[in-house]
Amino acid sequence: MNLLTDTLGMTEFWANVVIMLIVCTIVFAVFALMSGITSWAERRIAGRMQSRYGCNRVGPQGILQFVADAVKLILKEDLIPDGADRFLYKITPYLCLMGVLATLVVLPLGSRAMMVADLNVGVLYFISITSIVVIGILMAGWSSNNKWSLLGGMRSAAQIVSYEIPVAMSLLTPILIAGSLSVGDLLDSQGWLPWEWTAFQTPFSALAFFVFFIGSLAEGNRTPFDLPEAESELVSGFNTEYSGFRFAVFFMAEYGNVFLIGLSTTALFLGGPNLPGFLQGNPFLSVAVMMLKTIFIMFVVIWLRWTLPRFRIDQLMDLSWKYLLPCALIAFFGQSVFMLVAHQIPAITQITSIVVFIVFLLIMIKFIGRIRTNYKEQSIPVGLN
Amino acid sequence: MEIADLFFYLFSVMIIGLGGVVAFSRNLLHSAFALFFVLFGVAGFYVLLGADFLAMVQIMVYAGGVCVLLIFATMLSDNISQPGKSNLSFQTVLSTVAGGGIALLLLSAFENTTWNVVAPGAMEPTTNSIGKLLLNEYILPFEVISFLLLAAMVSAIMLVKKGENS
Amino acid sequence: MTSELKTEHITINMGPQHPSTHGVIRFVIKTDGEIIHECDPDVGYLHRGIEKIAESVTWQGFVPFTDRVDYLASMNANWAYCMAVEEMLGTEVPERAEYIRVIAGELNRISSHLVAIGAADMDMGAITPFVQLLREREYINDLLEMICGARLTYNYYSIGGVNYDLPEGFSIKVMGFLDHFEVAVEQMHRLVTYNQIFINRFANVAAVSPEMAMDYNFVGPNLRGSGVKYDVRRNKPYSIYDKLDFEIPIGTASVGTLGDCYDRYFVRVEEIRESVKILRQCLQQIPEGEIQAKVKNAIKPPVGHKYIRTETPRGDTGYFIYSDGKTSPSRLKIRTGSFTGMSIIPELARNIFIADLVAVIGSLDIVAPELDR
Amino acid sequence: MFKEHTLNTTEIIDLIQKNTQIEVKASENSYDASIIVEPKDVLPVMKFLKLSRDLSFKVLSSHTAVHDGEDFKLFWNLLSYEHNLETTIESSVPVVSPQIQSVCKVWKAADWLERESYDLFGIQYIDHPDLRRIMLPEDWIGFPLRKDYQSPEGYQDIENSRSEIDKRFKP
Repeated sequence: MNLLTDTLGMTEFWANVVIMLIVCTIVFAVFALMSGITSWAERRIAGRMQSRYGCNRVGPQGILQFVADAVKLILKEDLIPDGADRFLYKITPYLCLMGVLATLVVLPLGSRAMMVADLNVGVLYFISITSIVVIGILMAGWSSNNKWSLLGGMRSAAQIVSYEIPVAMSLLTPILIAGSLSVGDLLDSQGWLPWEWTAFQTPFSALAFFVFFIGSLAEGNRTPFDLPEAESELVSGFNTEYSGFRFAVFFMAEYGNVFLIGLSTTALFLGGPNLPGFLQGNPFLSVAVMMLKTIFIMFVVIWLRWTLPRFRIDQLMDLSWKYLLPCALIAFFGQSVFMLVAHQIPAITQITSIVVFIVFLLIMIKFIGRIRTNYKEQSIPVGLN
Repeated sequence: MEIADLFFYLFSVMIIGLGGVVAFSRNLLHSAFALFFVLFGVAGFYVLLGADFLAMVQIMVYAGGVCVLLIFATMLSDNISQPGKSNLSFQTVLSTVAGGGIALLLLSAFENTTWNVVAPGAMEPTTNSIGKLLLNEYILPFEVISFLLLAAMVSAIMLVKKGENS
Repeated sequence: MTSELKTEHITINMGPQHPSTHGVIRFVIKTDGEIIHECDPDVGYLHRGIEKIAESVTWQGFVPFTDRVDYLASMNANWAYCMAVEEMLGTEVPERAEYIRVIAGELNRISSHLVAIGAADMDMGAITPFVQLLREREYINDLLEMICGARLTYNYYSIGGVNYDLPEGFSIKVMGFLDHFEVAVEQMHRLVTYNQIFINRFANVAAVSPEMAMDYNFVGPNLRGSGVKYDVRRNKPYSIYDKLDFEIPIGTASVGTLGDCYDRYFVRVEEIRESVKILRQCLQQIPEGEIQAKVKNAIKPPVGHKYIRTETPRGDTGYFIYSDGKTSPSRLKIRTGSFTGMSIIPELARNIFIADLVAVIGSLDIVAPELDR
Repeated sequence: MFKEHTLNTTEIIDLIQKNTQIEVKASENSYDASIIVEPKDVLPVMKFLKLSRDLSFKVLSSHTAVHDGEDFKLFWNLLSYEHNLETTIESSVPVVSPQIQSVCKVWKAADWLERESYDLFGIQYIDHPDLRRIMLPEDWIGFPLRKDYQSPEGYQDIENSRSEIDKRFKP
């Protein structure tokens, strides 16, 4: 900023505006690139899981496919259905994208310094800004003048509104641990070792972690909660009628959402960009650690999508209100009690976190064993040809 | 001009313009959607005034909750494929009396208040102090209100249940 | 607030082009929000008048048309028709031909059930099982291509036998495939059948009681899913089925009510295993010999009517043939499983969710061309 | 569940005549044996066949018509899973006024089967709950499976005349 005011002779106001624009551009570029790459990764991973190739034509391993897709979508005719509410129909995709993008303001791409704004109510902001997406989806569904779209929009709004509650409740646990609503403080409250991450600190925070992950899957309309788009029921849900560039924007918001799920889970529960003491503050490494964890979570999200069937609307609501919400409340209450106890006996914190992590490791080992069985069985030859 | 001023004018234009849409739109759903942005703009004002917690709660509760509920209600209650109904109502006498009365009241309030102008302080986190106040000084009203809301919720559920059974 | 809330029903067109109607079928549904109030299936978009065509082609010339009746199981459709004409003529089919017929028919049954199961999974939103099962189906298509040269509409059975003999080394290849396939079915189980979400979506949905199933003339896996142990292969044995040892799986209400979508789904899975068993037996027992009985070129069965039923993947398919002693049938009626299965939809689709309707269609295994003919 | 001995057509005919006092007879046919019933007696005979303990034909497997000269021959193929029985009921109605009682009340499967044969043959089923076309469009003229059916020249704006097509494709 000093550079701008001193050497270029700008007033402080204009310098501020310029900096804002630059930051916005960077964030948007990262977001667009990540959502593009996610769409490529999804298709490749899906291909691998389904014994086929996925996109492999444009660029090495088909990684430039999303650019080609974007060009195709932009050049396509932008159809507006007859009888649609033209104005609302046109602005809706941007609203959805805005809602997703705005979340990125409080999430770090690397260390604490690499946040657009470290708001002191960051977590609250993160929860509340999602409502723009709800309005966007409702508007998209209604303005398309298509009953399937409308049903999709209604489903989506109901789903996001009800899953916001367990997500918000589950976030109370890390907030308790950090004692702050700021995302930066949440990052600082975790260490670099796995048992120093919020997710494995106590059994209650582990519970909160799972509630948060499931809830954010639902908020991001990902399988098994992709009811708003349910292609086999609602054709394509709220974005059925959209084509061309507007569809591309919806698509970007959707895949950006996957990136956001990864980013928020990493930052709030999985230790964020934290590094061992002697490497602390290395910007490249912290970005790398953050991105690696994010990409792993994104992989899990994609993996789930191509494995699981979809819930029904009443089962979805049941899961939210009857299971996730009580779980989140238990996690919150248990964590408070635990912290009171740990206040008396400080050593208990260390022990519990290591025990929780070991339990988690055991579950993982069991899981990997099952994967191995599948691989072994798959290698039985067919003997044709 | 400060950057905050720019946002002040942006939010003002948004609130006044969309407020007009809320009042005069011929389409009930357009009004509801516009209301969402009005509430959003109000949250923006709260931020400018340094009330960050309030702003977030405003978005979460009013914009995200109440407004979505309103839109739901509109969609469910009306003939959704043809939402031609407007909230423009022309009960001239009544509306003039009511609107004029409120306008007069507000004007006299403006006139009679001595506005206390202070320089805007630094942005300070308010969450902490609000939390402390709510759970120490105002714990009783806080709990009473929570209880009231709980009662309202339970009774609402009971009403719906009854309708379903019959 | 004593009276119930009055709500307006929305009329929605599900189809003719809809991802989960399994072909071109239209459902006019009246819904109250997400809950279906009334559903009226509108069929006939694929009505090609095959029964009318039968009146103007020769008896042998109609065999390729039966392929098009049920494109997922053309072998079995060929079989039913050829068997009907053979019974009318009194032709004795050579034993080797019967074995080949059973092998081809059962392979085709497996491939048809794979599509049925996969499509049901895909309707539930799980796309991967569908693709994985189609991969297995491709192997079966390879095998069937070896014996007749076609992958979808085989036209393999002829009146009096089959068109070509099995190629060399065929039984070894089938055995090898079966070893691979049995494991693949286990994998499919782990991926889908025991998946809690899948069970939630399929169990207790649209249960059909045995009485209702019989009243609506459910056939095949749908009927057995409702707990009625009836299989034409066992109860009115044709071909060589009386020499083979296999079980008739029926719905057991293992996770829900009897005759729900899950039972229908599970019966299909079990039938795949039984087919594997049958195939192994046939490959061991198959004798050498002729594959085609002597049949005259110009067939003229005597006047009369004949109703023949065979067990195809979509159940008991009936061919009603009325001959007036000429070179083509005077009337040929194909009574298919999809047709009668479909007529239950208005009753089943009352007060269920739209998503459930998709599950019901998926579990009934409806094939639109078979429905409309 | 299944009995070893299955009744043959003569025994079924005896049972019908003993219990309902309706005159039915066996048909002379080279393949399936069938029971010929007068059109007016179809409904009571069917009711008896379904409800009788010894028969319990609970399944209507197929129903169709055949256009044979001046008459429509109607066939009902019945199954009894309990007794592993199978039989065919035959009746005939004149082409000029093809009217018969619907058996929808006896078997629900009859609903669509009768709709189909109404659609393709034009047989009127009395007391059918919802007798309308099923395969063909509502505004289709004629009943295609009748032997005297002439293919239409076109449907709505789609031309179907043979000569036009021939003209276009002649070298």
